[in-house]
Amino acid sequence: MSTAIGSKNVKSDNKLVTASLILGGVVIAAMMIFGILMLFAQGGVINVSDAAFYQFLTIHGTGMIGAAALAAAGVMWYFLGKYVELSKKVFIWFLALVLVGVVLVVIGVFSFEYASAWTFLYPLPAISANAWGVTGALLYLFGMLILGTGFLLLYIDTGRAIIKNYGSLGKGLGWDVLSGKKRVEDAPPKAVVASTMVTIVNVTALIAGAAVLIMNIINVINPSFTFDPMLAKNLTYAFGHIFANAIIYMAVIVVYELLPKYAKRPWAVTKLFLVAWTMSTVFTLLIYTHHMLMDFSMPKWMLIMGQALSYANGIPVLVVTAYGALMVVHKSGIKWDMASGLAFMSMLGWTIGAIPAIVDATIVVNHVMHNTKWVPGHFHMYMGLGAVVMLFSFMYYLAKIDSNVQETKLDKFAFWCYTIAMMAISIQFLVSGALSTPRRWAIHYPGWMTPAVFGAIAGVFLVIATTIFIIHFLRYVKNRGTLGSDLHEEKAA
Amino acid sequence: MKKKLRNIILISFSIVLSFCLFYFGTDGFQAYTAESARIYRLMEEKPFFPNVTLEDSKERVYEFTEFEGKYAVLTFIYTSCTDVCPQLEMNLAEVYKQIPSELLGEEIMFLSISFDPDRDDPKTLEKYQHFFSSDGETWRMARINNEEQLSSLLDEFGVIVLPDGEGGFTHNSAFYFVGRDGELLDVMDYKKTDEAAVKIMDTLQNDMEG
Amino acid sequence: MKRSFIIGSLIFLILIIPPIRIYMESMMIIHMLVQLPLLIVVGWCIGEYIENKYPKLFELINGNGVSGIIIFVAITMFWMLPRTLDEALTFPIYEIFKFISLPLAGFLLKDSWRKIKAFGRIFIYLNYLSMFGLMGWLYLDSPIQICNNYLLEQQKTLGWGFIFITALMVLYVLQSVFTDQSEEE
Amino acid sequence: MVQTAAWVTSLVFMSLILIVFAVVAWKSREKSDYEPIKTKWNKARKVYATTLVTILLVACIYTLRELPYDLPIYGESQDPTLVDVEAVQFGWIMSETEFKVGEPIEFDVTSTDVTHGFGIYDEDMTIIAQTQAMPEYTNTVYITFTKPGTYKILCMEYCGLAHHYMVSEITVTE
Repeated sequence: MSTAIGSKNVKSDNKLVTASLILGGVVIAAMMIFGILMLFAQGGVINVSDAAFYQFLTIHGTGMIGAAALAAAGVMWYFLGKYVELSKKVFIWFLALVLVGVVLVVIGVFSFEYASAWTFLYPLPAISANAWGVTGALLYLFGMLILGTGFLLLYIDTGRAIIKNYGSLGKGLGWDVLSGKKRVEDAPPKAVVASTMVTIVNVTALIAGAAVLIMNIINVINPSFTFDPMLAKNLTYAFGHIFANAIIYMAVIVVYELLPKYAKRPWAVTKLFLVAWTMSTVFTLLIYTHHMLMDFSMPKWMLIMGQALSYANGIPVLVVTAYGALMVVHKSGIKWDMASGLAFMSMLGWTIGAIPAIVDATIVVNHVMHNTKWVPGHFHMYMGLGAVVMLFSFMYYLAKIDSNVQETKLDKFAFWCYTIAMMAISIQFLVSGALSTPRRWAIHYPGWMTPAVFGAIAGVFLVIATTIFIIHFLRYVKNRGTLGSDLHEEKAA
Repeated sequence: MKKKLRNIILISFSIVLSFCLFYFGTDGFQAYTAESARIYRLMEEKPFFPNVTLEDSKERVYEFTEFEGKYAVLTFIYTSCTDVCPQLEMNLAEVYKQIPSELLGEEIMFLSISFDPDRDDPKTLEKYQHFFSSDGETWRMARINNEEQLSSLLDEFGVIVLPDGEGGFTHNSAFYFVGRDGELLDVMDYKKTDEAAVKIMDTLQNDMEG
Repeated sequence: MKRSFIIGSLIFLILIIPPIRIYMESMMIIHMLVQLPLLIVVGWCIGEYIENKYPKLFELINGNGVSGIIIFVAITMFWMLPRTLDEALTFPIYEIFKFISLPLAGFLLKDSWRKIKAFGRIFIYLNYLSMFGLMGWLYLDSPIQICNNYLLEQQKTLGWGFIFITALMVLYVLQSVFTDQSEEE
Repeated sequence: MVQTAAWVTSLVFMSLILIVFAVVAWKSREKSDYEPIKTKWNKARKVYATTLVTILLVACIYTLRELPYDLPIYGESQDPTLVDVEAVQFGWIMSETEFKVGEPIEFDVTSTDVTHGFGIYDEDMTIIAQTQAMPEYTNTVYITFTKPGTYKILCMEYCGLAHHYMVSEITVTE
């Protein structure tokens, strides 16, 4: 890797990255507790008032997406920083703005009882049937806007750095290799390709998000300004879907970097790989329409495109990324530890999570599955067993290369505990979906309660496992810099 | 270090300046359109209804002082209007229905004033009345023949009327609530009829009790 | 450099001539998308001249360019409020403020644009991109007449104007990120 | 039933992936050269990719034949019953709530405030059709009930704190 920049100031860089991971990890664990409370409430085990339930719902969704995106951005920044020159100042601003945004959102939700779900579907923020007031809505919307601004700053910086180093975003995706102008050997590294993809889709998402957020703010302040709700919905999902989706594309860099290192096998960039990532870029931008399959007033071609492209979006991961990971691991004599184990597991989570997603993106299925618990079923698998596991994998990796903190039996227990619990939670959601249980309901009818209780109990184990992961990472942060594994040398070289 | 400090001061200063610009430019984050600013100003000024001569659908001619001692709810319309005015009047009818009939004509009057006197003669107004079941007594429709009086009234109450070149007008719409002495009490959103009715009733009741 | 000062002043003088001014303000789209930007251009040109003549001045009032850009954003956003455009026609004080504040904005932009570097420029650019898109949407979609002095028709035209500008800005972004930039750096 | 089909399909494919991952994890303890593995499995990838794309393509086209958006073809003199449905926070206003088995019905669904979801549940509380109820737009659900009974209308899109109380009933008789 001739383009790699020497490990200048690795230490202070690591500090920033760990800050984003700690913040992200802790928030994720906290949000899990709200998840458990909601499932217990739905299962009829505990009593939660309607207002509290929907506040939990709002904070759970917002918090999970925000925290996972924050930590994943840290991971991306860590690896991308090895190939291009990123600004530390911008990353600090990013962290600060995200923090401010989070504080505003939390105040808005808990002190002012704002509960529009994290999708803040226009015109719900302004028309709450007196459940919350203007202040709560504005705090939440401005919080999201500030959070989004933080992310936008970060992606402007990554985009700028990639263009500076590789010439253009097209070249960052390796288009000059695809067109034959450059040899495959000189293609940009995987971390750069993935970062370029995420930069493109997320800048688009954030611009759409800023527009729809400001529009909601205008509507909340002055309700006589009304907007086309369909256009608002399109923008909301263009923002929400892409932004949530991009998390896994940032986090997957961990898998790309770790598995070949552990298996001691090269995982080279091929033309197929570049094609796959270009496909992912285009599909991710367009398939948000599969959230609107039940909006019959949408142009029909857009909805059919939504289904077709959602199907196609499974191909890059099923044929290239997951398959490539399996090839690297197969009969490699790989050394399994927490980091490599979690990385491998995350690929499983991503791939199996794609299946119910594709099924639900089928219009005829969506007709009876849309807004049932099938939907959270698919994304809990995909995010909980995919993206978030990648983040934990990175935490263990960092602990290993940068400290002498050892993995214990407890960590191994946490690994299996997490996997099984997350599996159980996802399956529980899918079963509920197949039973027609609507999502985002504060109460359940008796026939729907059992899976929810089951999921809540699994959730308790999930929190235990996550706590163990985070404690390990915190121990690393305390002992940072003490030389650990031999992998460290490889990295410095 | 000194440079850094100066930059921070400059940035803080510019933020404060921007804040002030918006604060004063929107009457304290209240009015973002000229329409809302107009209402805001009207509420500050509380103009009096100028004395104009009205001619109503029953061809009666009288001055506005005729209504002295009574509250009045006003709208400004023209009958050949195809979009806003019918809606405006329909909503006014809804407010009208919510006022107890013993108060109508005694304590409060409803009045729709046309700003198109050329076409809206008493006959036209009478026809128009029927669409909204206005009785012509407690809810009257009238025109102002004197051009000068008309424009002074529109000016005073901030009604902006733009001819669209095809015989129609574009204009701003609202319910105007006028007090017993002809002073403007409130300008109300014509889309929120219930709110308007409640406000009117509250004012009436307070007044009658006190 | 003196030339830019002359050009700037000339545009300003032309804009201020009453018949031209009234004509421009009679159409909403020309008012907002021609007159206002030209006033910013005036400031930019004069700024270029003053920058060369008194380089110390900007150092003093606009150290790293951030304060300047904040004022610029505030002033341009202020003039994008539906209200202000309207009031400029009704109240002379608004009109005077318009002819002072916008050149000032352009004046500050000239200096800040150089100082805030690529990163700041992209950020400001993307912000205006989404803001213009939103303004287009607002003016097109609003069922009510936002401005009292302009007809609904004019409002729609302005909306399309904004959408057109947004589209151009998007095209510009696309061409600049997908064509090779390596030689220029 | 669509739900069962979706569930079974998902389960089959998910299990398949799980097995593949488990086998690879199991075999990872062996150690052999990468080159032969690469050649062998790159070749296999071609077959796998072709199969996968074919399956997806066929499934996609197959499921796109009949869409809920399309107006069904009604028999002669069989005019559908038009039902106006208006969603408000938090209830359903329907112009008609009693129907007959075999009667073609079109629900014209709209909303007066925020976005709601119009979901029709049968007696076993299985959802059989839905659409979004949006302000300013009207979505039409075409349905012909085949079984008599009491059906429920549930709100499927989060619309505020009483979202889960937004339930209504319709009856279908022989």
